[in-house]
Amino acid sequence: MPVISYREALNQAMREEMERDPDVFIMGEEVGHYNGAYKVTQGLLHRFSERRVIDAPIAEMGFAGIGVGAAMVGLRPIIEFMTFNFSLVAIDQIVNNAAKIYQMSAGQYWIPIVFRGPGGPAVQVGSQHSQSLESFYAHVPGLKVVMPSTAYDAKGLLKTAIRDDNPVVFIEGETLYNTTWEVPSEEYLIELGRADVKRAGQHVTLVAWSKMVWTCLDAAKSLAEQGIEAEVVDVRSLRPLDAATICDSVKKTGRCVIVEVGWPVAGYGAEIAHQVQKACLDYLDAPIERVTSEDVPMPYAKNLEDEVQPQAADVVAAVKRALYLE
Amino acid sequence: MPVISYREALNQAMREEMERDPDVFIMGEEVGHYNGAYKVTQGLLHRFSERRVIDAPIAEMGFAGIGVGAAMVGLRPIIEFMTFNFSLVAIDQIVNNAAKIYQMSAGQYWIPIVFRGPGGPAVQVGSQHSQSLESFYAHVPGLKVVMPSTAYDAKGLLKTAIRDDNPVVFIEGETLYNTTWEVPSEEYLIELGRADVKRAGQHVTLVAWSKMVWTCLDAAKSLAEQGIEAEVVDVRSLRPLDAATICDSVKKTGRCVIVEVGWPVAGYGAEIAHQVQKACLDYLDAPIERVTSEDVPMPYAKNLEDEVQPQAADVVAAVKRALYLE
Amino acid sequence: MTTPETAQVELDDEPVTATRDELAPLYRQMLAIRRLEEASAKAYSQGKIGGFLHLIIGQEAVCVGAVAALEPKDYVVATYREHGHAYAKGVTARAIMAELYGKKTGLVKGLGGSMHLFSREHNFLGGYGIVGGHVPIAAGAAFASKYRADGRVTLCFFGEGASTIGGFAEGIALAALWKVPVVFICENNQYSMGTPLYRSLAVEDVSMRALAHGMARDRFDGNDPVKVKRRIAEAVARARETQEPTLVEIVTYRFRGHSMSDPGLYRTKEEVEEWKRRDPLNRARAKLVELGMPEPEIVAMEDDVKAEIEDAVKFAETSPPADEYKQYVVKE
Amino acid sequence: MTTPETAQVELDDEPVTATRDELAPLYRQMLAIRRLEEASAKAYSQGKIGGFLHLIIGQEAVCVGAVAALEPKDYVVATYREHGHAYAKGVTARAIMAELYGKKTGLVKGLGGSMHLFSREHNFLGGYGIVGGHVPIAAGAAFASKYRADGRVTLCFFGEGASTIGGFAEGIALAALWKVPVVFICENNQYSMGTPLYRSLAVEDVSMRALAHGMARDRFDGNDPVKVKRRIAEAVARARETQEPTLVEIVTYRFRGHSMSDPGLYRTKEEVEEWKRRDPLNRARAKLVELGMPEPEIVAMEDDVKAEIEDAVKFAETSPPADEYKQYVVKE
Ligand SMILES: Cc1ncc(C[n+]2csc(CCOP(=O)(O)OP(=O)(O)O)c2C)c(N)n1
Ligand SMILES: Cc1ncc(C[n+]2csc(CCOP(=O)(O)OP(=O)(O)O)c2C)c(N)n1
Ligand SMILES: [Mg+2]
Ligand SMILES: [Mg+2]
Repeated sequence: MPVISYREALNQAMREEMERDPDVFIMGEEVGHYNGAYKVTQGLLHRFSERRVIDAPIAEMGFAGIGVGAAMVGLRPIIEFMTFNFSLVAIDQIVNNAAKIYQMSAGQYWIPIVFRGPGGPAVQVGSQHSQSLESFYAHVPGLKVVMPSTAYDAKGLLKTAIRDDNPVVFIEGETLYNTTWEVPSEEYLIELGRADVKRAGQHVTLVAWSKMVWTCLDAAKSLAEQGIEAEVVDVRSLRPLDAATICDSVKKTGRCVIVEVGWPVAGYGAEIAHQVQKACLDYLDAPIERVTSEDVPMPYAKNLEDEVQPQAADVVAAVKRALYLE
Repeated sequence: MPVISYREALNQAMREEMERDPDVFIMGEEVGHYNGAYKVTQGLLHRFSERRVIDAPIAEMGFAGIGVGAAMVGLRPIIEFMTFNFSLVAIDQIVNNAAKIYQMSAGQYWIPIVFRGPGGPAVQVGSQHSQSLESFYAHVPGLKVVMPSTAYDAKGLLKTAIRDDNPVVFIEGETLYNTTWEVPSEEYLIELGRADVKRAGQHVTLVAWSKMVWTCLDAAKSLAEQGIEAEVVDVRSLRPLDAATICDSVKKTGRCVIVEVGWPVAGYGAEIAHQVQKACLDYLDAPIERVTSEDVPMPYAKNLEDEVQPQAADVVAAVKRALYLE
Repeated sequence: MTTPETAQVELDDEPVTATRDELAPLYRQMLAIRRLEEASAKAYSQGKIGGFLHLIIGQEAVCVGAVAALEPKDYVVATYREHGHAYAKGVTARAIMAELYGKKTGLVKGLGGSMHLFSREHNFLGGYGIVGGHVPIAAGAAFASKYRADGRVTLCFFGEGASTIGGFAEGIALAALWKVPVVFICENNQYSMGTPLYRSLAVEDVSMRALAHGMARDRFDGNDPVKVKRRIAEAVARARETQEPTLVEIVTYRFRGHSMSDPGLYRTKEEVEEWKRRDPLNRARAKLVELGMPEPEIVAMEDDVKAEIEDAVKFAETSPPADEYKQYVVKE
Repeated sequence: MTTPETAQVELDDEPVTATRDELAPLYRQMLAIRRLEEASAKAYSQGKIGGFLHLIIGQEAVCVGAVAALEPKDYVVATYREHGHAYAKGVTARAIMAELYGKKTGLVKGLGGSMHLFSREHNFLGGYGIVGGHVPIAAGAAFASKYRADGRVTLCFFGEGASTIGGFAEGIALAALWKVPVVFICENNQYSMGTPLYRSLAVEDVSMRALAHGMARDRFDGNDPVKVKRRIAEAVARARETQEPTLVEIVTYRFRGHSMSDPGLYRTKEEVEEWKRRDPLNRARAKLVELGMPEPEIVAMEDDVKAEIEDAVKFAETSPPADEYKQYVVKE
């Protein structure tokens, strides 16, 4: 099977869906002539012309809203945020319009739109550019929230998101674009709302999404060397959440460690922790552990940034706490 | 002791702090000549003039940012959002500037500002005007988040918030303005970050804030008639959170029901649930229950709105689940 | 279309010449909207309607005249003060009133209420509650019309108070840059809640916002529905033929408070009376008489309107309550 | 100050007459900023500086000339492309370079980095990373100056690409309405990342944004620091004396890519060469010679700058790493 990058997988997904449906277009800053700030839209302008690949000025609220209006009357916009940090100036359009028009109009209008772009800290870009805002979007009924960790998932999930009739917030891993994975050349789709067990194990359940799945796989490796077999559940879709897959794993292992790169307080991991204790309390042999970033704005210096973000070693330590090995 | 309304208590807090400190000013839509959309700023323009009570055009991002800039150079702004639903167009100023400038400047600049206004659903104002966004703000390091339930707490906490050197998101209960409570005529302050036990009980711990504290007290009454004594912990401050007070109660009762008026997924209650299971797992005799609004945008019709929002009966039902009485 | 300099507005100029056949239906619509609003105000004071209720009484000539310049396929996007716009676009008084009552038979099944009317059948893209937030949506609908070359035009209504907020600024900037067929209509009723123009605008001419974008603009008094129709028709033609947007400011006045909960104490009796003198309904009726429409015919039309609204109220009163709130959250 | 019509910009006009004593220090500052940026680019390519690095090479005359029109008590608010602004306001090359290296001795202790320089000592209110988000902050600092009548003026720098976003629109609207002493300076370097003016602006004159607010405006070429100083001084005087804001657009050009990761392929060699011909440093140096400054004196100044920057690099290289990230989250 061909091995391609996460970036290329996303590019293929958009390309295929734009070939398939003339109502799909992409709009955002530098998506066309510049081929994308992160080159995810490479070549799309050349292939589909300025009519369907639209370079927008710096006006996220404006072009996010234009996407909502276009979706209302039947187009299927893909709105790219250069990074999700900039979605904060457009969040009212996502929360108050995209997520609510289907309900406010009693089903007369629906919003088939994808808001996509990189999220989570990159490297040394400072506190205003290093945020993980998934818990904001996952909080809002009417939205779907997807965060793939691999090229394979990225392609299948983005294609499904583009075909979905609801607004989908699709947050890519800013540091995952160059990661590679096997991706079939035949077309495939991945249903939204299904978690994926990325590694099987019987001693502890690690729950994560996006970049942290890789961190958990690293941690699982070193744990294995110590005879601890961790099961790594990749949530993939935060809304809707596949709680069943997570709980089945926890019922098997009796231990749960939830790992996220975002801030601890009211992070999405807390929601998973709640659902796990609610459904599996009697199966838990230890409190559910959460591994998150420190509760601080991201510092610039590399050494501090590494201290602030969850590392595989932090996951290993949390697993040992959950196994009472400390 | 004089009994005054929640609205009057907030008014007194601002009036006293403005008398005390000439650097305190209030800015927002209709706060001056109109005396406030909800009359919370009644009489302040008359007392302090247009210099310190500023009617702003509809530009939340603009005047929230003006508040941040003024706070940077030493003023102590109180920025009123007519309702927190409108804070979504200004949230970038709160999250990216107010919360981060102290860190970005390595302590050279700090932001003594209060963003206040009503939050949570009112009555039949529809989905765009009926949101509880506290979990957004509680997620962000650098902010403090306060949500008083009584006139007494409202006054003491707002006075402290105005004197705090950090940005404080102060969310008032839109349906609590007319509620009354005993409020001493002597000056008092209430420290931020302290929960308050509003009712003592030994069978179950009810955790809530703002309007839901009243709902829990109602539920506690009817539970008492059935011989169930509920302890009601009013969180009051979501960031920082007084987890100790909550956990002490849960260790005593062994049961915990968290009640919030907002949406269920990634609501702030999930954070509390996580902290409780982490600290008190061995004390829990039943899974932690959460009572929230339904996972839908708020409908307009009164009968539907009541169905969607948590009622005392829902709390009672949750308590019975936690006590295995069903 | 006005020059780049501040455009003066003649408040009391003569109604533009119109035929009786052109004016009569516009008068009927304005009257129906007036009666609809009065009936909803009555029901609100009786506690049969809840939440926020923003009446458009006094401003009827704007929505009626503007929408009259459209074809059915054209889109309209409005604010929370949109009952009149929905009615002008073809929504029935029954569907509107039942919605205000929060009934199952309401236009949006009791889910949206007064501020959120939507009608796909009439290409009414909705009433929105976040000031300025709907302006980009209107630009988006127009963007789609250009994308598909479907020849539709979008009208976007908003108040002068919305002209300071970012959503408006970004919406018109992108519409001007990408040249999409939209007409931005500022209903300048001179107050944003309790705030008069001089406390919210550095320059009391919203249409000047168009200058920095090379956008066509217009500005005029909005008490004559035929005048509104003619001037908006110019902008609609520009949009349909050249895809160019226009920013139109129409000076008007609301006779009531901002919403039912606002006593409107910030205005003098004299000021309100002065504007009531210009009541677009009275002017239109006088004009109809002048155009030779027999009194009995006018009265018959007025009785017909009365009956229509009474029927709408009865329909709302007798309809079953709303009963569904989960169906329209996620589309399968 | 220009007329309401689109203001033409003379690109190659003669540098305004200046004395050697006026120009020399400005030339020195521009040169120091140029060398500082070059040194940071070098360190970046060696992996000693990380993250985003936005160089201002080519635009030095703007920040140097503008800040020269200020008093020390005045405030400056800037973007992520702000090393030059911080230096012009008095921040040392050492503190800036150490910050870019992420060292404990950096201006903000390695917490902010290239995009977030702040200096209370110099009333430098910071560099901001969210386009447009800092414009209201500048209006707020100016609001405070008016509130306290402290006679300070605030300069707010931003790129032309920021002129479409809501934060900018709301910031200038409120500043104009409330008349606060701020000067908004658009550094129009003709590109917003890879986007040229014609793809981001319907009207390629950002200063026209002032018209709708009755705000004073100005627009001119930014390759002569003395010219920039004189024209900004007019706006600063207006702010200080009348509290009135001004929107100034200064046409300039960045010689490098948007940031170190941008090869800048969207521009032709010819275009870049054309602008390098107007290099403000070369023009200033030639002017100094013309004003009779002896070559040895100029060279001595240049050597002095070289030494200053080399010292800054050595300081950064040898400073201890940043070690603190929890102290400045919540103020006790
Ligand atoms: C972003 C936002 N801020 C504040 C409000 C509260 N609000 C509702 S209507 C209104 C006044 C609007 O005035 P204008 O735009 O002139 O329209 P009008 O009501 O006069 O028709 C305000 C402040 C809101 N709905 N949205
Ligand atoms: C709200 C927001 N959107 C997008 C970005 C990404 N971004 C950073 S700089 C930039 C271009 C800005 O161009 P301009 O305003 O002309 O300033 P210049 O970089 O040319 O100095 C963009 C799009 C951002 N930082 N903030
Ligand atoms: Mg108005
Ligand atoms: Mg630029």
